[in-house]
Amino acid sequence: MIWQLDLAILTLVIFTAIAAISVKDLLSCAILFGAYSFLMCLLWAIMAAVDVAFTEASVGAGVSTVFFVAAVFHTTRRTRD
Amino acid sequence: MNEHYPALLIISPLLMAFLVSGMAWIRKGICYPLAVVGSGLCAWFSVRLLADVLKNGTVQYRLGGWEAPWGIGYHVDSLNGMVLVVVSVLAFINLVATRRGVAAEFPEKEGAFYTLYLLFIVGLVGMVVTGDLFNLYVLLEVASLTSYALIALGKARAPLASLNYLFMGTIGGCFYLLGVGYLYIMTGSLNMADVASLLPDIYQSSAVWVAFIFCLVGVGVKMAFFPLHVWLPNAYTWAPSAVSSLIAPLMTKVMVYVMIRLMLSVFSLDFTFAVLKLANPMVWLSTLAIVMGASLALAQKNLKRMFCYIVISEIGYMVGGAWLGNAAGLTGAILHILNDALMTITLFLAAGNIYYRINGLELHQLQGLFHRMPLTMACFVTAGLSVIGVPPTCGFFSKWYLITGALQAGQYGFVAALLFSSLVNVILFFRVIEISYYGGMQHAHGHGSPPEPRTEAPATMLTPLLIVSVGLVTIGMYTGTIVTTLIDPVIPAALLR
Amino acid sequence: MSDLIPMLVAKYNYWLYIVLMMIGLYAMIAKNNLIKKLVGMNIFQTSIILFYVSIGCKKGAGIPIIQHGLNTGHHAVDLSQYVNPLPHVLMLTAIVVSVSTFGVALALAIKIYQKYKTLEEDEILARLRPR
Amino acid sequence: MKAAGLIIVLLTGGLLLYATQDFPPWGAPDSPASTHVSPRYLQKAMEETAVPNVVTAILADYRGFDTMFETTVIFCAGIGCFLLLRIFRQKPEDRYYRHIATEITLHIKGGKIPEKSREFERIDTLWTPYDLIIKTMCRILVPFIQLFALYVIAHGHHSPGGGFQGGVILGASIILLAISHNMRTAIARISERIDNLLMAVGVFIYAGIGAVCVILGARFLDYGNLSVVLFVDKIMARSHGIFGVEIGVGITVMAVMISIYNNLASAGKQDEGL
Repeated sequence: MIWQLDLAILTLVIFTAIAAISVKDLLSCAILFGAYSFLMCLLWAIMAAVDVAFTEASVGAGVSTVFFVAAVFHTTRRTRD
Repeated sequence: MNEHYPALLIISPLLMAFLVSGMAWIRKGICYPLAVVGSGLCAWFSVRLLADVLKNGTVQYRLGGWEAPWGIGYHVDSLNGMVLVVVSVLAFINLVATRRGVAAEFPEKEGAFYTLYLLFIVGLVGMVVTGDLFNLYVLLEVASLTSYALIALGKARAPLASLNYLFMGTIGGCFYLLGVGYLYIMTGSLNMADVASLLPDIYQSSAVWVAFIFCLVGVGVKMAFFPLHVWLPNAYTWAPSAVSSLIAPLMTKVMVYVMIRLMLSVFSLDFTFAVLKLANPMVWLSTLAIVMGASLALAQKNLKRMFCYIVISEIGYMVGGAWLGNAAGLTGAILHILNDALMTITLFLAAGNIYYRINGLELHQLQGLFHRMPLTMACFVTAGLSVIGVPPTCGFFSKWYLITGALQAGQYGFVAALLFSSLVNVILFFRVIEISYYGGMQHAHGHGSPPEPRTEAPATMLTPLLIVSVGLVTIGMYTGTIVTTLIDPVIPAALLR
Repeated sequence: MSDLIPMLVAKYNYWLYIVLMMIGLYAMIAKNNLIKKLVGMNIFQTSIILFYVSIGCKKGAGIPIIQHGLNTGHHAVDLSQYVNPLPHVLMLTAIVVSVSTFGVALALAIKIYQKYKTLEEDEILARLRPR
Repeated sequence: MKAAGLIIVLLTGGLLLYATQDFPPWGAPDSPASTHVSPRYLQKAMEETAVPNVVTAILADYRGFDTMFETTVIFCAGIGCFLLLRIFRQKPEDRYYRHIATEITLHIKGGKIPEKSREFERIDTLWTPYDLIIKTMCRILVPFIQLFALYVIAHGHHSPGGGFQGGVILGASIILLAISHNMRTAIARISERIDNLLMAVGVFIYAGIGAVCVILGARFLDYGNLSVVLFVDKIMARSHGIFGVEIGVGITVMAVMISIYNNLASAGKQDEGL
């Protein structure tokens, strides 16, 4: 494990998490959420949890984001917080 | 065949659920019979399993043939067996009783509805028999996910109530998972018996008691224990009547069972009472739960909503009883799981029948109901007497055990709360009875109109209701047998002293 | 203080998961928008998955796929070479549970929006009050 | 609410932080988690199940019961979304058609064109013209994605992956078709009826394999006894049993992903998607 890489990903994970819950547009939120999932998946791949990382990449970053966008498409992008 | 009962218990409703779901797209008419078969088989196998347990003692079943800490094992003793029978039999009765309501409410999605119904039973039954901490989480999610979807089928505010339940339920599930994670990191095992044997060496570790707190909070959210109950009234009020009479009696009681199981079999009594010293705060919290549940029930104008708050105060009875820390209290709590499940299903089935006829459950709409639906109201009164705790009905006996336990433990606040809630229940039920018995008469006199015709609920809805309300009295009469054969064997020796 | 820093370094994964969990839980409780709450819920769940995966970690160990081949044959497995696979299995299940919950919750959100034309909790409650 | 949220969050976080002090250090090879139960999996999985990927072996065999319910959970989600959103009877609404040769758009209010014609194609309300590149690229990509998905399912014994991941990718390929063309094209490939049947068939295969084991006299999900019907030794029977189960999981997950997407993206009408 390369600790610099690890640290960079850890920081980014926290940043995307905070960004995802504080951005004022749900579509951006969906994309940030996808990015968060993907970073998480990288983190798990680093920790040698390949199966979990694979699942998260296909589910969290892939299908979940699509569902999210689909739901936003049928509701609204607007959010006050 | 005998040895496979624990597995068949799960497989039969599970396979039937998938069949129902497939058949919904091929032949719709066959869905309901298949669901009845699945649920009926589940009830039959659980009764047989209980008989087996009573004859031969604890039953173990290793799934996949792997021995315990590596594979997943079932562990069925008489406590599981009793809860199992309650869950599967009541679910079956409810399935029969609510047939008409379902057919009228969701004609096109009957298949999907019964699929979720069966999967909900699978989730609850699995939670009761499993001996693995993580398996319990997965089954908890099966039961929760199905209940979110079923509750959201109701009218008006149901989707919002269901989404709130989903948020709270997920927090509860995640807290439980966190607790299991903390146990896993400290012991390296997920099997309940194995964890229990590893824990005594590390009782002093802060991680273990944090694990316990998190499991307790998680389970507490799911069973709507007082400060965490906010999701329950809305969810159960707005759910369709077929669903609320399924979920309200079973879900919360199974969660109480899970709490007792965690207290007895995972963290032993030594830990829960001697090391943690949580008993006093928990009993006080449940005292608060009982008082608040009862007082909030007084403020309700909707029959179903009133029942929801009664459920919340009954949860307080069971949690408080379990935490009293003596044999009588624990016996009362376990007995009350059985009794409360029966009382709640009777109340909600009666409410379902009333709703089927008069299409509303606001208290002022109930006028003259005794003349229109005498049998339904008779069952309602029986259930009410049992909730109040009048002797021949079963509610009296569990309350008796609880009060005895509380007196032995010196928890006079809890005794006072029990008496207070009984008093409030008297007011609640007599108010309903007054409205529905006398309300109509005055109305009829005032206008000189002829009395309304008798519109009793159809026989398929009425018979199950009559069966459960007869059950209320029968269980009450056989309380002694139930306590000595089913409950006494599971009370730990440390409590009997 | 001197023993705090080694402790921080030795367990930073656990600390990080707690921070993420707090972010998620805060969003679930304090946010007003239903979809935002859902995102918080997902962050909460992934943080727990991170915790479990961290439990399974061993320093210097590789992925839990046993090296095998024609000429290696069956020999004793060197445990320090492979990470603990059990948490991975548990977390596969947890991921599936989280995506299922997410799907159902989005379906509920669409239903709520169809009814109230908004996803803000306070606006929905304000709409319900007059009745 | 915000203050209350903050207090609760800080309380929970503090409690969790407090408990970390008793944890074994991160990545310690002698922690209880790595020494109590899991060594047996690593040491024995290969000889007991002939599956080198220990995660797959535990997932589908040692803790196969969990995985069955994991599949059931996702099945519940599919059925739940269907039950909540699907609308069968709907009012005739405005439809848009496009004349293929001249690219003229027809707007028919409250109805549809009388019969199916080769000259007109139905388009979505929010249709954007000329997406030829996207359409062609996605059409070329879809078979490769599906091939990869099948590889992931079939090769789950030896490499990361398995029924669940493969199923998601398989579902994603159909979702890609629905996004790049339109939902009706995807539904024409896998109709709603087939999709719902597949959903049930997948989990049925899983639970059915377990039930066959019971019929053969073993415990539920004890694949070893399948050797009688598969004509292989007990260890290979376990390996094949795991494979059968993975196929079941793959089918269900694929069907559920498609079903959830179709219901969410069309708000239950299964007509016009994203």
